[in-house]
Amino acid sequence: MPDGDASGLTELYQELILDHYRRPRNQGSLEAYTRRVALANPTCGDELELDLLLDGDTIADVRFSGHGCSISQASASMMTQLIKGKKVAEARALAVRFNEMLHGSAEAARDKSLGEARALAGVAKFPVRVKCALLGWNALEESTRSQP
Amino acid sequence: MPDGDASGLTELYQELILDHYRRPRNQGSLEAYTRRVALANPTCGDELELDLLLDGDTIADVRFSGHGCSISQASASMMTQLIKGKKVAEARALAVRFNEMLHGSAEAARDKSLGEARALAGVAKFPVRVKCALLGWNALEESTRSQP
Amino acid sequence: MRDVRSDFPILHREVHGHRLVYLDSAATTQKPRQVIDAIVEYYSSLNANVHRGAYDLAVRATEAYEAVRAEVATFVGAPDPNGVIFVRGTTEAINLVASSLGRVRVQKGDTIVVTAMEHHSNLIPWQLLAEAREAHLVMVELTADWQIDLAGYRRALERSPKIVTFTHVSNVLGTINPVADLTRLAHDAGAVVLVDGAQAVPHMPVNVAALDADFYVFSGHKMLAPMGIGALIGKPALLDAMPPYQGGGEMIRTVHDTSATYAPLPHKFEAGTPNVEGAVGLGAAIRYLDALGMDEVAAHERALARYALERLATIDALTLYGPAGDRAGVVSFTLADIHPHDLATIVDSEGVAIRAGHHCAQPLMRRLDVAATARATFYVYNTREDVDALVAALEKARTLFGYAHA
Amino acid sequence: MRDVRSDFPILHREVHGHRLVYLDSAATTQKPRQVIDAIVEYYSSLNANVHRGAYDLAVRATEAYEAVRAEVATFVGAPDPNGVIFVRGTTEAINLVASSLGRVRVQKGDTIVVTAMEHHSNLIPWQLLAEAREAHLVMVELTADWQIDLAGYRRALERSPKIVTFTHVSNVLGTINPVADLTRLAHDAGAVVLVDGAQAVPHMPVNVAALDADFYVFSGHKMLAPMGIGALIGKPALLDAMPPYQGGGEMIRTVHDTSATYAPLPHKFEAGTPNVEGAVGLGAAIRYLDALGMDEVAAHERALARYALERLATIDALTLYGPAGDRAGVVSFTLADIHPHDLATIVDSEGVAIRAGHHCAQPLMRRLDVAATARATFYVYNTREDVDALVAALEKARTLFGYAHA
Ligand SMILES: Cc1ncc(COP(=O)(O)O)c(C=O)c1O
Ligand SMILES: Cc1ncc(COP(=O)(O)O)c(C=O)c1O
Repeated sequence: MPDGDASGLTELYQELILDHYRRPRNQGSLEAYTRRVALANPTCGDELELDLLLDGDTIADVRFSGHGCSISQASASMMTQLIKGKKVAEARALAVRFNEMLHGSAEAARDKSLGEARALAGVAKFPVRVKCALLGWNALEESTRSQP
Repeated sequence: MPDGDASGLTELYQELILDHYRRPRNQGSLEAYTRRVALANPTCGDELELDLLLDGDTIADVRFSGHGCSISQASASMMTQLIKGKKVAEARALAVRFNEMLHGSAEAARDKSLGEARALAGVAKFPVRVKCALLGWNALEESTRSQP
Repeated sequence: MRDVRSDFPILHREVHGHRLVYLDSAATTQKPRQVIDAIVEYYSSLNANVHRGAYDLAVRATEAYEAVRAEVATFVGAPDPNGVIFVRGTTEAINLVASSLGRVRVQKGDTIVVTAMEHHSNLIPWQLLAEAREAHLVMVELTADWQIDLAGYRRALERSPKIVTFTHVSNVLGTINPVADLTRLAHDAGAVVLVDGAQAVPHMPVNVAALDADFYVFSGHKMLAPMGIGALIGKPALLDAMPPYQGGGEMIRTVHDTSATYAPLPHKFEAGTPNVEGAVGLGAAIRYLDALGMDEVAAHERALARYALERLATIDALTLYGPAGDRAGVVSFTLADIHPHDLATIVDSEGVAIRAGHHCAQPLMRRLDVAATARATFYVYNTREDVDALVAALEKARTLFGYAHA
Repeated sequence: MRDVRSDFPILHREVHGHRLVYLDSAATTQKPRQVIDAIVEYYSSLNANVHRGAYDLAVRATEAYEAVRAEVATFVGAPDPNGVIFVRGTTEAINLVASSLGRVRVQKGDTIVVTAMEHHSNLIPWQLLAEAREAHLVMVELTADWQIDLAGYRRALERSPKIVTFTHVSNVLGTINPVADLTRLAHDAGAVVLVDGAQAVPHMPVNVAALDADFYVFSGHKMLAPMGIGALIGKPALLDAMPPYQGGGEMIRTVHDTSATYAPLPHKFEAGTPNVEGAVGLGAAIRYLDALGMDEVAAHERALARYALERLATIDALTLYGPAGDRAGVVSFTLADIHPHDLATIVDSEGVAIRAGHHCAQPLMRRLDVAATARATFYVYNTREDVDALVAALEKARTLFGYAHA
């Protein structure tokens, strides 16, 4: 049922995203964590818990759990890949960048530092799904707010 | 400013009604009463208190007090004239008759037993004022409900 | 039933280049021209504040408003229009009862009974009441066929609950509860009964007198009427004995500086300027539904639901939720590992509007053992073609998620 | 201000063979074509339930609804749209605060301060709260010029009230209260302040941030918008700390069987399906008023009020109520021994719609020493000709009641 993807659906549900949805990276919880934040998207019921293990100002380890749509799960999965081993400040800068991309910034969508998460640029065409893609990143934002 | 009374206003504010409004009959309260009922028309704020002195099943004396528009005051005044000395059952029958007149019954409007209160037949053309004309009669109804 | 689609302007709009296939009427319904026109006519010729004016417009607006009260009473078989309280919708009606009746009827240690298939609107107000009064909230479980478990219900009634409440029709499962029986049992146990009719009144003939529910509530926007209007139907004797809910204009008799006396029913529970437009629109909606005939409406929807269940059952890896037998026009499902939100996004690209999520029924979701379902719901303007469009769109979702075409 | 009468369809209807002279806008306003069209357009192209749908219509309906929240915030100078709660109207907004804030803030023996010029909607909720909490309700008296008595107000504040509330503009007297000053004094005394803006927001520029009121409330239907919508503007920090008011769909985060957690602002206080149509209509009304300019609106009304006061003062035995100086477009009066209801009936026969009664302000009526007044109120669509029609109709009333022509 090909439709030339005028709707953006094929981009939205591309291979890489479905792969992260079906085989999420860094899923689960950490036995030892420095920060744990649980967020929900009350309108759709998506839930996500993010565990961070900090070593000084470095994210030594990260895990997420919860449930939700392919976009929220894939996005969280990609995020964990991206931020593991980064400084908190760097990770937070990536969150800002990711946000810009989801709000339509073409420049952000070309920013290599977003790695695989750039696959989610197409979510910008689906305003109601933007919240989904941001759930994990919002959890990161919240869990590192008081952290320099 | 004569207008042929297509509006029914001249009938509504005829001499007799204004006379009862300005010189209400049986106004005041009874020192000794058998029944006392206070009613209000919450939408317009009219208030009326009716005192009945019963002698067996006869209305030996009646007074009303309160405040309100010309229609409610004149109607209450006319009612007291009409029911004084009557049996409770007769008075209640008049209330029913009066109600019919205010809901447009031409036959009731010709009923001599309503006496001067027939002057209020024109109120039927002003639905919002019907409540005003009924205030006193409703008080009568309520104060004699448990009375045979 | 006659084809009514031409009455609904919105159904002739396109969505993503497709005709709109609206399958979310359990959330809110679309409006026929007749209702939209009634609103326009109201504001163009009748608009005034009610109950307080001696002038022509105010009189006519008041008459129109009160006439709808009587129409509502007739439509749902309520014996006395004074027991019809206009509210914003089902949610407000339930909060009104929980707050006003709850305050006088429920004391510390008392029991309130709800079921596991309630909409949050018929759960949270009772949670809040139970918490405020230190009362117990007991949730009756469901059977394997997604009916209220009668044995569990009877056990709950043994606690002599002060209030028992349940939905007439489940907004997720389509289950139609035996309201009259449940009510009788609850009354025998000494309880006052509130029935959430949000998914019943729009879809089938309802006679509250026959059901004998003490309170029966529904929303106008789910039955072709404008948003912002609904009704609480209560037994006048109960309403009379209840303290006021909101205070303000219209609901008073005499106001002193630090105290007041209240107006008789129904005004005691209608503080402030009511939504007259909404009531007038609700009247137009009732007349529209009456003209179609509520028996026909119910038959139309159930036929569509049956057809949908049949067609959906042919889709590989599709799971249906709800009772096997008779059900209302509500069909919940999930499809393989495709999350319901993804499903909704994908079918939307084909013009098909379905709902995905917890449907404001999280306790039920846990019992279904899912976080969310997709849900298609049917109303007077839906057709078999709408079902076909849904099925085709679901096949597209399968393809996008890499499943072989069936 | 430009002549806007042609925008209002209802003003072109006849009443008893006369053109409609609508002088009851303080009760509710008429609606311009622009607002009526917005409603029609909403139901014809956008209608869906908000916040819960992943499909196109639901997304657009939600965006439209939330866009109006931001427009409301801008219109009244509220710094944060999350502090804008959509409600049915002023009455519901006040009940929400009295019930939710009241429950946590007011304890036995505490004081709540109101004034003698409040509408019942800003009095009864506080009476009910005071009764429930065994708190004291103190009513501040008015001066001979029908202003809030500042000495009395300060005395009341010495009791360290928990809540102080007053109207911005009196719906009977037209008095415009010095809200910023009153608020500052109340804050200094440690009180939380609610301002009833029902008669202010429609009629003059309002900036809640400058006024610094903690809560500010108003009704859409009094400012050209549909019925059934209004707003509570609250400081987010205060709203955040308050318990929920109504429970139900939309206002939750996670729902367990017997407990729940609640959504962040503003949704925590918007249980159930909101009146999206109403909000969309309110947006259209705000844009309409913005285009006229609120300064122009205010100037237009005050000029009309001045003209009306002048003309009415020439009528023999006519008594005017209200302050001598600056006032809003509200003119209350009585005429000789003609009861206000009789006046309203008589002028109605000339097409002139005025209100007669206690105007939901019985405590004030007692201070005016009348049971009722007649009241003419002005809005954007009124003209000097409307005032002239009122004066002529009042002369007719005099004649009917047997008074010599002036
Ligand atoms: C000053 C004032 N407060 C409150 C209200 C109540 O507003 P609503 O009836 O829209 O709730 C009104 C109008 O009726 C009013 O004039
Ligand atoms: C069964 C049920 N109860 C209550 C509600 C709440 O109705 P409303 O949002 O109109 O208040 C709904 C719909 O949302 C429902 O389906």
